[in-house]
Amino acid sequence: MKKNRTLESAIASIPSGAVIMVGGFGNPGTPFSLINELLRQGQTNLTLIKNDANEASHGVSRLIENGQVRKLITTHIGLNKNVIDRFNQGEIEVAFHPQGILAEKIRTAGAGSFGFLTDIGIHSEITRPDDLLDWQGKTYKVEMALRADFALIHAAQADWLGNLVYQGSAINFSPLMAMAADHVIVETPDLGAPGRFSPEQVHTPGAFVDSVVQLESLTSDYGILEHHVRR
Amino acid sequence: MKKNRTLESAIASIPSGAVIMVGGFGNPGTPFSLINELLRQGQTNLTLIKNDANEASHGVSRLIENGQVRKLITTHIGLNKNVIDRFNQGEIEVAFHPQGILAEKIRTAGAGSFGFLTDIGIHSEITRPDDLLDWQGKTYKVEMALRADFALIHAAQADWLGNLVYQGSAINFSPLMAMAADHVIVETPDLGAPGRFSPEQVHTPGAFVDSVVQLESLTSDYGILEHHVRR
Amino acid sequence: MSDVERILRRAVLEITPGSIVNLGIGLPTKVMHYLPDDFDVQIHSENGILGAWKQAEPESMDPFLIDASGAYVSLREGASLFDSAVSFAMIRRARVDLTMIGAFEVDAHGNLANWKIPGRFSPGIGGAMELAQKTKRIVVLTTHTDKHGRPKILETCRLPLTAKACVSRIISELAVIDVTNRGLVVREKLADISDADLQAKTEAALIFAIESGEEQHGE
Amino acid sequence: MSDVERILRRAVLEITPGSIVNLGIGLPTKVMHYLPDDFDVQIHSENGILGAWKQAEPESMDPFLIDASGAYVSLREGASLFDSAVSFAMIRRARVDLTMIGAFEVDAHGNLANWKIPGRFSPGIGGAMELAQKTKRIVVLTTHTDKHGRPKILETCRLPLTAKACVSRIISELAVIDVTNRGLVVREKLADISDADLQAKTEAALIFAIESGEEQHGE
Repeated sequence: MKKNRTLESAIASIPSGAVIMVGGFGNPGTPFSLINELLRQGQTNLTLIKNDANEASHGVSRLIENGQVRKLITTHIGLNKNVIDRFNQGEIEVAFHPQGILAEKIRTAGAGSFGFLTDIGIHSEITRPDDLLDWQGKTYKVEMALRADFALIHAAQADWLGNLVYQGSAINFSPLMAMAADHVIVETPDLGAPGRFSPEQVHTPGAFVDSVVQLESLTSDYGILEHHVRR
Repeated sequence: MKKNRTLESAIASIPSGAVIMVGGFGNPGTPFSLINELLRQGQTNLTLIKNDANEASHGVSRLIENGQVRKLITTHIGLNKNVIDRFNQGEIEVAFHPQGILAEKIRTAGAGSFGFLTDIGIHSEITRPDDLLDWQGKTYKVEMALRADFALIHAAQADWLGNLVYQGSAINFSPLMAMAADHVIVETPDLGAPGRFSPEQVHTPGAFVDSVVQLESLTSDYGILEHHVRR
Repeated sequence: MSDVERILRRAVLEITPGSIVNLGIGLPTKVMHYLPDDFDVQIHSENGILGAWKQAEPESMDPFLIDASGAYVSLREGASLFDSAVSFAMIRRARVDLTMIGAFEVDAHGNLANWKIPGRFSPGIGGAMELAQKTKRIVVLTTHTDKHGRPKILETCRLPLTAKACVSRIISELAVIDVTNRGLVVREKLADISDADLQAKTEAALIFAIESGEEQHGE
Repeated sequence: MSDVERILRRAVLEITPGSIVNLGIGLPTKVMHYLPDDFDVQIHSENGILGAWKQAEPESMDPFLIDASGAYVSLREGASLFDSAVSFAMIRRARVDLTMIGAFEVDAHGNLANWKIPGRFSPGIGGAMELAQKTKRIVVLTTHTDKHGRPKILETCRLPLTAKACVSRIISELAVIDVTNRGLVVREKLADISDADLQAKTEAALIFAIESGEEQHGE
């Protein structure tokens, strides 16, 4: 069954108020074209789940700057002054998690489980007494699973069945989010017929993917960022 | 740092009484050569964790038939009359888990977590009242992480750093076990220099692997089993 | 046509084109061989395959590629292979559309027992519990009675359950029966068995609602 | 030699050949550029890289390959790329041998504070908490005092902690200090600073135990 969709129709399936996971760590893996279409269509009151807020005026930062985002669930927004300012001014709610805990909360939902027991941060201020569980003689922190209505994913390559292959450091949260969201929308510059991948080398099996959008080209966001070049 | 070891020295690091995870689902992924060396060296009182007990007189079934195994943690032993008999005669302790729960218990240990919340089997006889947790208004079953001292893994290909690539349906539990055991021993018929794999296509990163044994050839167990050929 | 063949041929009609289907050990795995070669379906096998397909000829059989029953399989174009955690994530996240599964007992509430006969047969749970509990649609393939002629379709299961209220439909060699809020509803039956005879072979009460024009079972 | 350069050159000596090392954002990421090109080490970056290496020339830079600080990196032979769950599994399972990390404050108990200054700086936690809590060995790279000249090596941290009792060693531009059960032990110091002057720049009490023949810091 072909999962090909147009950019417009794929994003039009997202209502205002949706909870949306967005792949990517910094630029690599950020689905800039899907995000830009969401900006154009203007859905509001969104909850976004993403490792970071991208750089100012790029990616999800544009959605936040445009007032479309109610809440951001993330690990670190230190590289983005625009989002830090909006957070400090109380214009957006931000929930922070340790990076591996955010990954694991998403992965737990993706595995169809409801929570997990950890000791990360158990002696830090991020842990409240309500989070603690005494179980079989030991104390754990309970971290609950984090699901979403939609996931927006960038893949280097895909096929019509939704099988995905990622590239470089662009894997990061994407395979986890593809498992954890009810409706998974993928952008890729390279969409082909089933049979193009070695079956062992598929990163995300098509079963987890609902819509695949073929891009004519990558956005300019995927150029080299001069301030990350060492001099 | 080269992780190459001889078959004999790699297995000699395992003491009697060890808890050992063994990769493989049926034949594919079963590390027959490592198992046969464990049979030869004769360590006893072992706890094995494996999806199944292999077929009678093959793989881990040989260790069980030879009296080296105290306990088997598994999902299904229905294809192995020898092990069923030993279980029924009380000569070996067997703990059964639903297959995906066994995988997830191992994966939870591999992720450095301690347990997870599920609803699988919550209304069945495999769940005791002690397993249930009321948390934030809902009832879950707590499944605890399952770790091991050693994991025995078969990889189709490896490099000296311990990067592994699996083949066919031989992936199954192996990447999970490689993360969950303190000392991971790999057999492979195809060991080469670092740089042979595309970095995105490594299934198990070398960080999780301690010893790699190059096989001169696969054991005869890896021939086609006539009773699984459709007529 | 044997009873088994009749069940398998009817089972094929349950598969929606484009869907993802898991075929349980026993009768269900045999359904694959009744599918047309170009049928648009992805067979999921819980040992880590999406896109399993019919066994190749012996000379090109891959010893590293089996399904969950141990049988050698091949792969379709677009297949993917993955670890057991991902495989069961797919199941628990309900990305498998349909599971066909065998039964020791199935009952009027859709309860399924297929993993244990206390004191006689307890080889383990395998993947059945998660498939039964989490797949969107469960269709049981079973002979209508056991080898002693005793009903397998009961008012209430007596064996330990695999999962509660999970079964949508039962296909036997005699009938196609839906589990509904009203009870078990017979949708199709063999032309040469009477309602009374079918009820006599079934412990649970049956509601007969065979629509005219609907495909008759066993044709 | 600048203070920063002195810290980085000393930091290189902490890396055992054959080990897996994570370099935190800030000072630590710069350590990579002081490593000999043939040095046997695998650099872990928590965004999913084992085997990250020095940035390529602009013409061959890969826009899809950055480290956790956002800087473009290259890969060594034998590198692997993986998702964030696997990356942090590697950390929590203590498969990372050494983490070099920056600090706002570090104290005599090995406590580390480097993620939040309430009311002034709270950009999030990133990967620091798990790295600090779970890596086998944590070495803090920090200037000895802040830009106002106030000590950063304290008796007890005042800022919210990243992790408790996690630091093994502190490397500043003035000294190399070990966290021990007895307290902070100075192993190396600049030849031209007196014990009293070093203590004056440090809030925590220092124990001086510089072994003769041991490499002097800053050479």
